[in-house]
Amino acid sequence: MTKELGPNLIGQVPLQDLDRLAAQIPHGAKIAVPPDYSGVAMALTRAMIRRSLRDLHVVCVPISGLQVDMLAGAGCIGTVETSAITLGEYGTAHRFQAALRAKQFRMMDATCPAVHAAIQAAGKGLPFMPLRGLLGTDLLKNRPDWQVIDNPFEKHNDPIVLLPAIKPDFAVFHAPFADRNGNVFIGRRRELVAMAHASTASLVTVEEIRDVDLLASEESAAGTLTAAYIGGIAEVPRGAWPLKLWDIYEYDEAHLKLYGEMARTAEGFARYCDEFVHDRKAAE
Amino acid sequence: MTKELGPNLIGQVPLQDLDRLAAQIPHGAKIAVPPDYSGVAMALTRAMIRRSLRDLHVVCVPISGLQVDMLAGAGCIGTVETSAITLGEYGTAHRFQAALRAKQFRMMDATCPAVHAAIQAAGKGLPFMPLRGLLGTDLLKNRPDWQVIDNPFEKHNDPIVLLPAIKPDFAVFHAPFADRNGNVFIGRRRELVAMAHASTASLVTVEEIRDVDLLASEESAAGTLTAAYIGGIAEVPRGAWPLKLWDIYEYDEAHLKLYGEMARTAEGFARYCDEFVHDRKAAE
Amino acid sequence: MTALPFSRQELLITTIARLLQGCRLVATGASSPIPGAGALLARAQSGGHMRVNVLGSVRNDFLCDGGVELFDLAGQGRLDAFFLGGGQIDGEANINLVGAGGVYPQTDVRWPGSFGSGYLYYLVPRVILFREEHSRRVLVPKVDFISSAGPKNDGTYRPGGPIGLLTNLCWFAFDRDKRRFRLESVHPGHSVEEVRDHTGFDFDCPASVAATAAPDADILTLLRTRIAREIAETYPRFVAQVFPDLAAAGD
Amino acid sequence: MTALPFSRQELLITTIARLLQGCRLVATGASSPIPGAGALLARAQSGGHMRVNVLGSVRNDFLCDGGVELFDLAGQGRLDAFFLGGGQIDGEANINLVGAGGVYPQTDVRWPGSFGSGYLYYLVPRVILFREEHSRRVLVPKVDFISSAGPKNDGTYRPGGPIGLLTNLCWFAFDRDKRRFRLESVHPGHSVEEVRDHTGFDFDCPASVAATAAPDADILTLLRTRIAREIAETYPRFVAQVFPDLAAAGD
Repeated sequence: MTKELGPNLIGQVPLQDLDRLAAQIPHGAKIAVPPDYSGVAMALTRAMIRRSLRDLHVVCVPISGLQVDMLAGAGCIGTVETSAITLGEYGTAHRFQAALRAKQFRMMDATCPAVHAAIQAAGKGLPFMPLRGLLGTDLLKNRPDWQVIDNPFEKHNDPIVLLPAIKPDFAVFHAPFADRNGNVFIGRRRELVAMAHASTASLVTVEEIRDVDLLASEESAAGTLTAAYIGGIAEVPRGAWPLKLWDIYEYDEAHLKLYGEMARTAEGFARYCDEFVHDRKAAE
Repeated sequence: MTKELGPNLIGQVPLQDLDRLAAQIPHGAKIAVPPDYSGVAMALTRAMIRRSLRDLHVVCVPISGLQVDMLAGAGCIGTVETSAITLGEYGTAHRFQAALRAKQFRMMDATCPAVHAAIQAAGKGLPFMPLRGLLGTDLLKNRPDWQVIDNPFEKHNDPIVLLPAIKPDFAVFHAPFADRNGNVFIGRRRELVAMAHASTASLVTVEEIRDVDLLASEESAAGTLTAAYIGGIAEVPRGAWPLKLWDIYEYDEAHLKLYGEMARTAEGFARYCDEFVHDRKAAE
Repeated sequence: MTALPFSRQELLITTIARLLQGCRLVATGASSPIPGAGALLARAQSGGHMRVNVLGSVRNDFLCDGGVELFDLAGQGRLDAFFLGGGQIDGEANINLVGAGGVYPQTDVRWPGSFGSGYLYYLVPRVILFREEHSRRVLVPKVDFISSAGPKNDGTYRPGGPIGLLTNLCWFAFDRDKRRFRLESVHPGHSVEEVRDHTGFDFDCPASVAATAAPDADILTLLRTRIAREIAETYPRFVAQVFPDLAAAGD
Repeated sequence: MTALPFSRQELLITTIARLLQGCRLVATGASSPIPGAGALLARAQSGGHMRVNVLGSVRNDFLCDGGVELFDLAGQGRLDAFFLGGGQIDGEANINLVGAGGVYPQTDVRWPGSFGSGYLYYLVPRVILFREEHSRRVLVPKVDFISSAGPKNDGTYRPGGPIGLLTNLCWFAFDRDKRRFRLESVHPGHSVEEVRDHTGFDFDCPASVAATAAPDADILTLLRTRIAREIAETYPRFVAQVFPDLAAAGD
């Protein structure tokens, strides 16, 4: 049901259909994605699977679920950088786990504030950001990209971890609406702002384009991601389906249960994709 | 015209009159203040001068103007940490400059993003934050509290400045309104959020208390500083006067011109204080 | 032992509330109905001195600064208590939320991941380890992967750490100096022997171990009415199961 | 020399607009009407490829993340151009916004302070040094205090720096390899000798120096109508003074 708007601009931002938006993402791209409750671009994820993208480096800010499970099951992923992958009450992330066991991608386990800090570092153009905690963990031991230095502001020995900035090519997420200039309403989901600042460009799906100016009032501007960060927008009603979108719509529990059952096996997942990804028996 | 509400609570936040709010600040306190255009608690500043506070460490996030000029003129300041002190088109900050020349306080010159970064470090509980730039400046040379390390993520020599966290005792500012639970509307003035996160407590004056719940909607929550950070609120209509409050009221140009003229000399400033600070011929 | 006048969950909730006394700010994470109810009960008993942030709640979530604010609060020293679990927990209070068996990252069992534990465990002064299952599968001599390490007393920066471990059988206090758990109380209906049989790590055990304090009638009433209603917003299924009377009353 | 068909300010604005060609994102700081007008003019000529953020504007301020966002944009490499001035500027492009004479911090003259210069000068690829006053008081052999250093070519991280210095008399390009200014053009009505007389630092000077390109009629019309209206929102007094016809028309 995506409107086929063709090449177009809102403000200075390209307004694209779902497949053109997905086409901006090349094989091997590093993409940042939000947690399941924060506005996941699931319709765009299905479009990415249809394009048979390969070797994506997915940075979960700071965790993920269905999106990574599907991308892993479809063989799109080369690296997963996350603090957790969980389908919550809908069961185990079987496709993610199977692909991990089969060494189909590189796993970079983190802890939530470490992902946030490394994303914020990129958003400030910093090479690294310090973080407390992590000492003595096997997380640290398995992350050769992290370093421990001695805090130079303490006289006594005070080791502290430095995390290199994470600079994604794209922040990819779904939001309630964009305004006529391509500004996107993100409410208090400030992890979306951090992801956008850190990334070269943000690819955003929205429920709708509204003929308003989010920057016109202090109230609405406070919850806005400004258009300067955005590389493309697609208007996709129910674009987070079957996940929830904030308090706008809820998880599709029946569908998630169905997914949880079908995705137990590679064959079941393939059937799921035939039906809901390739045949587009989905929201879009 | 401050309402004398006495000891009271909104949510879990003490609702106080101006003088009780000022009384929370002891001699020698480290306070963080915003720039002239972002909501300065000028009525509270006058109350602080009436209390003859001494040896304040004022951290300007990242610059200041009238507030620091008056506090310096009144002899309240022990340290100024800032990227600039300017009255803009209302002329030179004579009281600040005279006190500086007379060595009445310690001067810590910075650059705007350095103040922001050090405040953000405290808001994250980090001992320091890195910042690009600054190399080769006399700012760096005169800040022994700043350190230069070699970026451990680069193979070649890459010096980078580390700034120790700034942890104020109080963030002090003026905002349009608080809700019935003590949450404060700050719009997109995110430097106020950063100041509040960094400080032990925030002392806030507001134009009014509104019988609403700012956390009730995503729109209003996005521009809200949550009550957990706030140590006291006073309801002070025109509490930023003679400075502006966002787009709610403008600079009182005639008064600022008068201030600029009177504050040229110590004697003139004393007369100004007699009239507008001690006699309270001001908004409050 | 006859049927108790309170349920297992009610004992856990009221025990948690007791452990949170004196906190100013408490937060609970995902999928945490019992810690959430315990925190809300403690708040109700605090006389307005405690704030509680329940992840997933609308009415009891005061954070405005995105997912990072909880961690920033902990870094600032404002977050007094938090709850962590573990697929494995060992006798030095190391916890494992990543996986067991095999060779990391190709572990035989894979759990979701470490979430915020690798940070919060170090920063929050009163971490309550909470795992209902009390078995040698969970409470192991040594975890296979350290998502977050128990306190080492090695002088590194560590304002936070575990105060103890609460399970379906007992409450272990954690002795930070000795880096060991000490059996503090056994829940009514269970025994020290039962705890020992189902615990895979060594722990200190006094000659006489108290029974975990049972909630009194007033607290149970408060829990079954106001607190059950408050937590139902976030965990309706939990309330339907544990407080069926409230659910039946249509509250 | 007879009266020019354009004002000094109009020449400066159109010169700035030319220097900004090809930028995607330009910002101007406080008290910067001429850079602001120049940026808005460049945007109007860019065919929708340039964003401009005018500090103090409502209609031309797209930042939503507080005072820090401009600096974050620069750190991200998104901010292509910015303007800096200086109480003193020297021949190696060091700038001083703090004070002169005496011993810091008790300088004989104190200016407001360094603002964001100590950072932006290092990060923004196209910094235009802009100071209307062209005198030996301002353009000195060596600044008394370095608020922000000229490029050193010492291998330290420095994607940004000055492309040149625009004054009431001329446009100096900055040669980063030689770490020296080169006189690129002298404004109509002025001479190389005049520049030399009023400049306190050494600079390179070709045998023949062009005149700064005068704006053509189309650009002047655009500037005097649409651009003047746009910048009037933020700088009404400036527009009243420099574009009195527009102001008189009540636009």
